Amino acid sequence: MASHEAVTLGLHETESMWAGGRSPFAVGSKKLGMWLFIVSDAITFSALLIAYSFVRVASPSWPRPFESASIANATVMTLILLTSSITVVMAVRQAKLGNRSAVAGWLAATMLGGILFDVLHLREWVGLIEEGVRLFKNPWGTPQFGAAFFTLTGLHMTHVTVGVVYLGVIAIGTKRGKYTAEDVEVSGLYWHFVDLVWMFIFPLVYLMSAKFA
Amino acid sequence: MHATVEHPAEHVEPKRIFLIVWGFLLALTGVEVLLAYQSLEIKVMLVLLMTLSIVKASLIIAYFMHLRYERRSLALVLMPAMVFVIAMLFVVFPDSLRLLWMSTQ
Amino acid sequence: MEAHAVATHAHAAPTGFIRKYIFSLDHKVIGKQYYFLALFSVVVGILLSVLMRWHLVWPDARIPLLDKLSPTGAPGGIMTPEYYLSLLTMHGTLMVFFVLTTAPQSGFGNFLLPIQIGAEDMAFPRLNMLSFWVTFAGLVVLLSSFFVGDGPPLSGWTAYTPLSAVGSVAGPGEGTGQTLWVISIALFCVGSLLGALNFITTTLDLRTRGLTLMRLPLTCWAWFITAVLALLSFAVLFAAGVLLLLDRVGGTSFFVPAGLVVSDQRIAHSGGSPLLWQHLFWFFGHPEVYIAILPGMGITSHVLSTFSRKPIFGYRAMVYAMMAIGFLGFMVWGHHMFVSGMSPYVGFAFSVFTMAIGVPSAIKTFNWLGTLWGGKLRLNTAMLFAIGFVSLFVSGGLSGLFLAQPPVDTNLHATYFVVGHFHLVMGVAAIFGMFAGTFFWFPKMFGRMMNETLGKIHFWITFVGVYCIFMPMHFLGLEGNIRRYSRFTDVNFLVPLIPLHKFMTIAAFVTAGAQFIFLFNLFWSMFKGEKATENPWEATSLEWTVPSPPPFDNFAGRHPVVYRGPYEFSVPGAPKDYVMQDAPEPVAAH
Amino acid sequence: MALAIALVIAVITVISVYVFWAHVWWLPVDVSTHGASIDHQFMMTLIMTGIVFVLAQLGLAYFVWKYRDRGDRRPAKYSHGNNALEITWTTAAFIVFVGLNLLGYRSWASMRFTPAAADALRVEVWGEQFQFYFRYPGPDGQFGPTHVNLMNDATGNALGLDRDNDPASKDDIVTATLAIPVNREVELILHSKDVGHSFYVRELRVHQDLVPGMAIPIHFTASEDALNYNGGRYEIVCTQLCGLGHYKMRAFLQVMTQEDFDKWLKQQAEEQQ
Repeated sequence: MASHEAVTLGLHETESMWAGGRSPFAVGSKKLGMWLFIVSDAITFSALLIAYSFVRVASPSWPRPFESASIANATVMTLILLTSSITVVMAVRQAKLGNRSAVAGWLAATMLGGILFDVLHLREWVGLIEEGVRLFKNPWGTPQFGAAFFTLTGLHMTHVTVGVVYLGVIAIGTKRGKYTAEDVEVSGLYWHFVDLVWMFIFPLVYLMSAKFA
Repeated sequence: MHATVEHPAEHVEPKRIFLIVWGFLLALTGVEVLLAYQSLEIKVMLVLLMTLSIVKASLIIAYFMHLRYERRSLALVLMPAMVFVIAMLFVVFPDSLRLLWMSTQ
Repeated sequence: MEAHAVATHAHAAPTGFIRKYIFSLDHKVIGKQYYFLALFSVVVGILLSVLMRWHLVWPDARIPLLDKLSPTGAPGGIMTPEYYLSLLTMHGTLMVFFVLTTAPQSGFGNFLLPIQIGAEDMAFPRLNMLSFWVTFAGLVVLLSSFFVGDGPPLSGWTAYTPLSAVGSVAGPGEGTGQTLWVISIALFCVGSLLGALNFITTTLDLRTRGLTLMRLPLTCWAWFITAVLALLSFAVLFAAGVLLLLDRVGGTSFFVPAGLVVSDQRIAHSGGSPLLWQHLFWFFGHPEVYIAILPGMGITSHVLSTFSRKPIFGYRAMVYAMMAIGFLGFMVWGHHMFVSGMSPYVGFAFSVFTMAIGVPSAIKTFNWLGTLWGGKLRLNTAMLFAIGFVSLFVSGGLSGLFLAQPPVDTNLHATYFVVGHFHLVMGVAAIFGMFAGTFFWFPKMFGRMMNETLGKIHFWITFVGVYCIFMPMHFLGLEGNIRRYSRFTDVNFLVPLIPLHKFMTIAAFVTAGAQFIFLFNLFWSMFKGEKATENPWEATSLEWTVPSPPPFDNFAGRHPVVYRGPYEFSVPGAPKDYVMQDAPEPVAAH
Repeated sequence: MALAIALVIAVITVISVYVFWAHVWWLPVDVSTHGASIDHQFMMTLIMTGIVFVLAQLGLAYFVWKYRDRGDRRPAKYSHGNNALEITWTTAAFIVFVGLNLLGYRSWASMRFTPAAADALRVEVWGEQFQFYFRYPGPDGQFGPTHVNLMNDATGNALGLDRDNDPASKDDIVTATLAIPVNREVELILHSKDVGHSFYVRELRVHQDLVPGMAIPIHFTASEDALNYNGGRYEIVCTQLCGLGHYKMRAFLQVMTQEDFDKWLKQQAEEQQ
């Protein structure tokens, strides 16, 4: 901000960034709002992961049932999610460059990744349920295992599904010229966050419960 | 009623950097999976996996979520608050460890 | 390089009744909606407490009409012990969530924050409307538990597991009632989180030109810091609520250990721990205490400075003290758990931080006294309630220093000492903050003045009344009078304390009755009160630069520019004894 | 108005201080060996908070009266505060509050950080909705295992002991009253069968929750005084909300000489054969 204005407002030069009339972070309000939501949601997920760790630490024999096929499946899911993050990055990039139809295309690719993730995940859920895993029991010991697994992955899957819908709305809206580059970027933030949470669920829930050959 | 910001074109980062980050994330995931099959003590394993995950999360936040390119003040407002609260949650663990010898199960 | 806040309003002025008053996007309407939601909740909450006090000292008395409200909870009008606990649970939940969290923050904050920072609305008006209606849904779900099967839950507002987790085998209300409770709290979490991120974004982004952070009214600082606390702590309660709900309906066992036998029935759960619930609950629960009181502190600071005709004493110290309270507030939750079976080493660490949080609280008190010192006090009703706030905050705050120390807490834990402490400091003090805020901003909210004579009568009865109710609780606590007992006839050492309880009950009746004076004043003044001018209190912040009540977009398209801090009273050389924040002419001192 | 509020605040302050000062309602007698340090810490806190309470309330009352708007032309003092003063009272408050807390460290440590002596009398406390049971290990010094599927109040086997098959359970003594010898350290191991309860004996300055799924040990010693009050009989009450009968969940603690205790225990054992 011009020093002239700072003087008329009776301010020191250094205060001008926070002087009002604009965002101190030079980001739009929607973006700041999404960041705040992400901080809050990250804490919700942390609390769930802490609860899971608490019961696991307090249970002397936690099962490690995941065969290498499950680990491979979860690894593929991780790769899909990471790749869907890069497609969202491309969508945001195209949005900034103003290529509306390219945005919609990249977002569609991202949604496809999300759907694929959900499908692979649900297939695994069904498999586990058929093996007798429930919220309150499982064939391998400490009943908490099923509870922690379904709660954590279930909440994450909900986030992925919400994200797919959200990106869909943004994709259509952008194509029609209703949404700006900022809206695309904000939806991208949400999607990356879903990816980020998985970066903790994957090792804590799957890798730490991998069955040795 | 929002503060809105126009992004000039020079804000668009080159594709290359994102692909490099993506490559790193895939590689780190691979390392994690390999680690899971080493016969390490569970605490060591946990520390290694969590360290790698934090590195991955940081990469996502910094590059994909663009925080590295925002004003430093944004990161300085958001990240310490989140890290502080999550760190405070770890205070529950002395009690879960106590349960190992005080539990009646 | 970045553009200024866009001048155009995001939404046009609504025309239809529904868009104007029900599903309104206007922060002023939403603020009033929150205010009336809290007012309704506080009336219900006080009614419940009166019934509880009645039952406590005359446990076998017939309470008129109670059997109509709940034929099972009060057969023949005589309250059962379990119905007492249900009322206790509902009183606590309503008061903590739907009154203390709602009115000072979402109510006053919504109405005033945008005006005080020179904005036209909140950053996200649609989200704002959504927050209110989600909160409203939470209240409806909570109250609906009065009308299901065996009534509301009886496990207290803290819902300690396993009592709250194992279902109706643990007692009446623990079936559907407790499930509704958890759903209600989860909804409330969502509403609060959305509200919090809206408040934070609004405060950071929408301040008008020249309004630096250090020129914000202390009310805005309080709402801002409260919103940060809410954003970070409700996230944890939400997680805990999801897990408790799963424990109840999904059969998981996060909070229920193995091998329980309740009423000779084996419980199928296994592997969890009640301590985990307590940790997660209080991780939210302690910041929640500050969520309840910080806005009251902000309002008190604002009112004290205005009616002392003095700048607030130590503005920066006040801001830093609130920040310190917020920060330390996340490091002290374990002081609720000194006798809970938590690690005693962790317990002692918690107690050190808890005592440390007394320091910023003391700073605030000293600064309030410093503000009065050398002032020219205008003792109208708002000012009286602010002074009452300081007195109550001191009384209730100091008793916290006993409970913060594990050895001293040993004898006082779960006694009426605790009840007296938190009612004075976060209950009544916060409500005094709301009263002060109501009398102070009523002209701005409704365009008319409240009646001062009625206001003062109401103040006197309430101020003396609450001391008569809550100060004796500390004495009872010394004697080891346990809380949450529905009667005192079954423990020998409690029987001699009943006369003092009778005194408190009578004081409670009188004080509760006096609240009708306030209600009458509020609604009568809304329609018949004297018309308010733009700035009846000769105050300085931006809300007093617009008409009472303000137009739809607050500043009628104008963008105020702020040149100075919010408390420039009695500036030497200035023409009047106050200088508005947006007054451009230079004044002698900073 | 100013005078009225000053007077009301002053009167409230004086009455509150008087009630504490005159011990109108006061802590119950202390019959434990560790209670004195708790009561000392309480007194220190009371004196410190009492001084702050009186100064703050009377200061408030005085300022309200003294600086009321008298309708004269005196302007209010234009002051934004005083940094030296802020630093002074911040430092003072910090030293007093945190210092006070650290003084209580030893009292807490002696109760909770150290385990009971090896020769302490060990008794299990069991809570259920809405009563307490106490279990003595009998001559073998061993508590027999409890079996969840045998726990049944209706059959009189609340703790689920299998006296026929578990040799350690055979001589266990389950009572409704907690008897303890005077001057001897007692270690209680707290259990809960169903929901959270709490074990609170005012006169012993002992207070600890019974947490389902946990066995929590606490220890204390009843002092010589314990025999002198109320025939050595004290009430144990539940302080953790446990359900509809919470208000009547209590038991008695009987302090006896070692000889009386041995006799009592023997008598209890005979009754249970």
